[in-house]
Amino acid sequence: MQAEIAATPVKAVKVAFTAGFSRRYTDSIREFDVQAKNIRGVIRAMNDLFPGLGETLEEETSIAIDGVIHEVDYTQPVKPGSEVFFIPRIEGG
Amino acid sequence: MSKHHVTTVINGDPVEFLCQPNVSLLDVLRNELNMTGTKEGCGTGDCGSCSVTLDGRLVCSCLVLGVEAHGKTIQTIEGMANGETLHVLQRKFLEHAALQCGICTPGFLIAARSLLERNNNPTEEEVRFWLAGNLCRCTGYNNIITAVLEAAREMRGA
Amino acid sequence: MMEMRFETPKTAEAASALIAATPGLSKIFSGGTDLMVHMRSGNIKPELVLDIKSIAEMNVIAVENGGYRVGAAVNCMQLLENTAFATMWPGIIDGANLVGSIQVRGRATLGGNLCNASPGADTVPAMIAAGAIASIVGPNGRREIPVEQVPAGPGKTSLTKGELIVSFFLPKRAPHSGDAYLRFTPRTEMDIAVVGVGLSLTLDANGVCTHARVSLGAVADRALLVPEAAAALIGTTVDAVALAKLAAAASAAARPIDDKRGTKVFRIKVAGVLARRAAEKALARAKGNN
Amino acid sequence: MLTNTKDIQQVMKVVGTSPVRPDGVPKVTGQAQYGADYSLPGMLWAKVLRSPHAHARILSVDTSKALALSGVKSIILGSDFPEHPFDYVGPERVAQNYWHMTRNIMAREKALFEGHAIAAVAATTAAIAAEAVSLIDVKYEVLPHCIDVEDAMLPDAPLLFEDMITRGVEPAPSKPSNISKRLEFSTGDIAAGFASADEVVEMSFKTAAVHQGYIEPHSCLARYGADGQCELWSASQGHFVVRAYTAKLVGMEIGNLLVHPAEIGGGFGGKTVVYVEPMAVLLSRKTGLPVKIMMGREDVFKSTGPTSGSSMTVKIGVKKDGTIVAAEGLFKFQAGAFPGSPVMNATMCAFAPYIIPNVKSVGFDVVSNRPKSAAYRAPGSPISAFAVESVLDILAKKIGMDPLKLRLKNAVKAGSPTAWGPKHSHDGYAETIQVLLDHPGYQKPLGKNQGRGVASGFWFNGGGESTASVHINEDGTVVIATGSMDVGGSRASMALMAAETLGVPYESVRSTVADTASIGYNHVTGGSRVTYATGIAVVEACNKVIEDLRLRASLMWDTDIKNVVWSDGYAKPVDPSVGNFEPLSLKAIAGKRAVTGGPIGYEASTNAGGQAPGFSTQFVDVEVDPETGHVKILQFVAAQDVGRAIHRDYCAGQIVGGVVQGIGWALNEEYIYDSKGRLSNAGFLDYRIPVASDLPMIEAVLVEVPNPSHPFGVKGVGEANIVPPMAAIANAIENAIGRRMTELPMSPPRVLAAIDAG
Repeated sequence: MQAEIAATPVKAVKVAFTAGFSRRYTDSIREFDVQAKNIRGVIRAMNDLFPGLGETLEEETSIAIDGVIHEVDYTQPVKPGSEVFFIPRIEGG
Repeated sequence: MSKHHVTTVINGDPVEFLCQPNVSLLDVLRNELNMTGTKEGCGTGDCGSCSVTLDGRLVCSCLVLGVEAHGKTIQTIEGMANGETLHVLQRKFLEHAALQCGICTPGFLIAARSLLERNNNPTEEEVRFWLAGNLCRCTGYNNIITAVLEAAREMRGA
Repeated sequence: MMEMRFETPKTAEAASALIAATPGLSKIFSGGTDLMVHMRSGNIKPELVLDIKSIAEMNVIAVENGGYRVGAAVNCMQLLENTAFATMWPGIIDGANLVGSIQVRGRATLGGNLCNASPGADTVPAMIAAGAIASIVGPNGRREIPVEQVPAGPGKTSLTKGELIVSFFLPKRAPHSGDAYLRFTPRTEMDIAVVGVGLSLTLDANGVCTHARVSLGAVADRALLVPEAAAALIGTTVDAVALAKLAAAASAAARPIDDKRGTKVFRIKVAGVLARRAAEKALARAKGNN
Repeated sequence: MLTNTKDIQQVMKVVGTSPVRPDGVPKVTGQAQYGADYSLPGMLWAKVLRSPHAHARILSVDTSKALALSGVKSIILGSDFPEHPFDYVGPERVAQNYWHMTRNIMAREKALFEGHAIAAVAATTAAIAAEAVSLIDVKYEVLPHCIDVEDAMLPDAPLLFEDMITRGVEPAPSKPSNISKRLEFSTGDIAAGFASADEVVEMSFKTAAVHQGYIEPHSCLARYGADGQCELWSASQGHFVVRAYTAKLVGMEIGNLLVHPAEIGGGFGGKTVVYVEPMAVLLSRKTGLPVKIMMGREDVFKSTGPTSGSSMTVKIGVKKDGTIVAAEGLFKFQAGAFPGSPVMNATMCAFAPYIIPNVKSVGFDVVSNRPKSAAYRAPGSPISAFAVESVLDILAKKIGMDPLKLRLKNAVKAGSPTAWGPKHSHDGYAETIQVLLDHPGYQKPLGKNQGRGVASGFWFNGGGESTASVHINEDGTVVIATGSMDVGGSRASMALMAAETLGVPYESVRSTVADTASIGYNHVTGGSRVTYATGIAVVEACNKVIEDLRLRASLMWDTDIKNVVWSDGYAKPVDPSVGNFEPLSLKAIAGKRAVTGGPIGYEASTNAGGQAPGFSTQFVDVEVDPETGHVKILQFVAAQDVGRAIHRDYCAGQIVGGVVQGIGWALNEEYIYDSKGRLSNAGFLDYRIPVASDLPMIEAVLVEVPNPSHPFGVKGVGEANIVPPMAAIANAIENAIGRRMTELPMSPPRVLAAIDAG
């Protein structure tokens, strides 16, 4: 058992986008698996795939980590297996 | 435009000012006398924020000419508390969270005092109708009505 | 900038003379509740503003010949506080109690409400229904006309230059008389009548209506006296049939417009509804069980 | 980010009580200074010339006569502001295009709505400035205009921008239009979903543009110095945002602009943007003198943001047992004269309270010749909820189910899907429904012409950037400062959270709002974010202070910090083995301030995440006058999940206030235009917000399902309450008279027409 766990790569973080956002920025692909420990890692990984996307994500979106909404903040930790969903940023009255 | 010399009494103190004949009492209070506790919400008598009493009569100071103050007595929010002692209405407004932003509060307090001077045991409906000329956009009026009723109760010693 | 003159004459004749001697626009300032708004917006730039509140006869509320003499500069709150007047003319009190807010009622006057000539003025239908007479002073002396002859369209009156209303006379009430004013507004207070109905009636000892006057506000360019509506009541016990006829006559007399305050269709229908309700209220007062 | 999240179940000492607010006495004595209450020696007054036309090309502006008037110091036009590239920047819903924004502050090529600023005059008195405005000669070429959103979308509609291509449509349209943007959120298979439904209802709705209606008109005072530094006194929902916008629009460095937070006389979203501030700053720069601008009420209605009017179609399908299987919405929103309606929020919030496997929600952002819309309390959500919650009411009736139970059956909870992607992560909705089902008023018998209606609403609530500082004075009193404008009692809630965290009495905490030079950045007081996000900053700063106090106590006791705990406002030995020490109060430690390290004070900043949404469910009883169409509110009960109430009375006050704004929106409030595109009711007489005598006591029911991301469980309370009232009232009217009202406001002429239509 010990050996088996050691051999398994660290579980990826699932990155997801809305349909509209993915049409515009990610070739209509809505889900990605990336290796990251925090939001900085997620953004860097996505920017590697789609150069320039990082800035768009920082400026236009909020994130839902397993449903809990956060502002885009590099230091925000993400656990292996978590879902990071980029959603349009909401501003209220 | 030639100015009129106006002699009046505001909150018990003699006051003199010069005023053009087309200037409202509200503008005189705020801009000439620096008494900015009386607020402008509309300038057309529709919101009650500028409520004062003129010879004891509740009015919108935006609908009164400054020159009309001559020889009269005016009471504004600045004269409501007695030194460090708040008027019971002021205290009840604070205790009952009867203000959120507070811009309408001076007008409500002046209007409510005018009611309680005439009727120290008003019903909820009487309070609501008396204060219908004072708009509040924050509170939905609940706590204002409660504060006035509670103030009336305390003033009656009930 | 144009100079604006402000005067506080002590007599009605002096006021009239000042207006007559002013070539430009003169405005009478009593409550100021409309004039201040227009001056602020720049719609009106008067050359002369006359504060007539220092004229003694314009401030009286006095019994005269069994009726009442009410000065044109009497404000609504003064009227409301006069319980004897309120007992005789509760319908006028209904109207005075609906003008603006407490703050506005502390300033707004019967004379101003009439001479602004707003079709929706709340005291005017009640005054017309009451048969009030306006006493006017002008360069040619004094004259008296029924209130309904004063308004001549939105913002216009039949008064000539130099004329001003000094007071109103409300005649003596016969026994078993009652009046009422009702209006429709979306809000309960702080609103302008979408429809207003003033109604006065007198019953004989058997409860038959011997006299009635009905006036509609906000359904035409001025407050209307509607004799056809009154005719529906006279000779009846103000029963359901008469009330239905009254409503139909009131609706038929209404010739309103569509505007920001209401639609034509709405005003026509509600004129009838309010006429019926005002009659019921006046009837109850006439029978002494209001 | 939280260092010691409190156990949210623990008993609170001061959180949840209702003490007198720290800023209370100045506000009941007239001493509090709002935007218009500041003056400076030598101050000029500015007045603004506004377009009388809904749509007109500006051919020329001649200011020579006005400038010649004695006392006039300066006149500015749109072209006096720096130009900006055409580019949408920032988050999608509120993406700012400064090319648009500078033109909203002051028109350039065209006047796009009645009331659009054309020029501003600074003069020695307000009267002279007003006179000068009347002397400015503007030549206009009046253009055809469009007001209604459907009219603006027609192919031959007059175009506000001749080159505007709809965003969000692929391929991009070749022809320009007034449609700024299309957006869509979809999930599942909409056709299959409807095919599986037992009952389907589709209906179209319209809502009118309504104004936030704050009682304080926009006002500010600017003083620009020869050194390029400027101070600005402004009543806004966020002085840091005022600073950012104004600096950019005027063309100055942010560091040179200091904004003082004047007390704000209501905002509700409408004071999250700038109107008069850039004009005052520019006029002050040109004249070298302080300049004050006060809007009049008519200006406020004609030229500041109402929220959008709309045209909507909603279709929902349910099974006989009440399960919602499919929902589709089309939402067309008026943006006003520049893009940026809250339609995105509307499309997202529309179906958010319900578990629906198949959803398609489409929105259009459409410009027309009206003032640019601005945020208004839960922007967008109340509008789409009016349609959705009305359709749900019809469906409940069709399947013979109690409307609250229909909602309860489909209510989202943690783990439920959303149409826009991620799962919901919080409970709280079902609890708001259940509390009404159990409310005695919900079963109360109704009389003739009376009806009862229910509706629910969803709002995201906000987090984001906030800063707070906490300082301990030498006598043990506490001063806290934040950069969040206090619009409705937040000084009190901040003081309560600080007092609870430090374990000191509420009365020993002074709570203030600091200017832009005295505290770090705070985002606007909006989105129900302050008690949440700024509250987190306050608690973090307090925790830093506690850490320091423990250290200082350990120095005084010659022990290690780990041997000192902070409890109930005292430093105490962790156990008797540390030594026999009397607990040290805040005052005792502060008295040793100098010798234990100097002043005691910390600042904490956060970009707070973990905010939780607000759900509100409400029922209302109305009585309809069948002869006049007048609707009277008899009873109104509003439940909302607030997470945790910090100041109980102000928390409930938010709910009551939101409900009453919703009542106004439902019954009477609307922008009414004449045939020339001019606003007919630009005043409080004819724009009818509710007055005290229109209303009964509104009952607020606080539901508290704590949010674990906040030290005390806060979710945010300001907005969700305004979402349900319009639909709840429409549903109650239907229940009373059997007529379905599909257009807001449900004013007496409309209700009577519906009755008489039979």
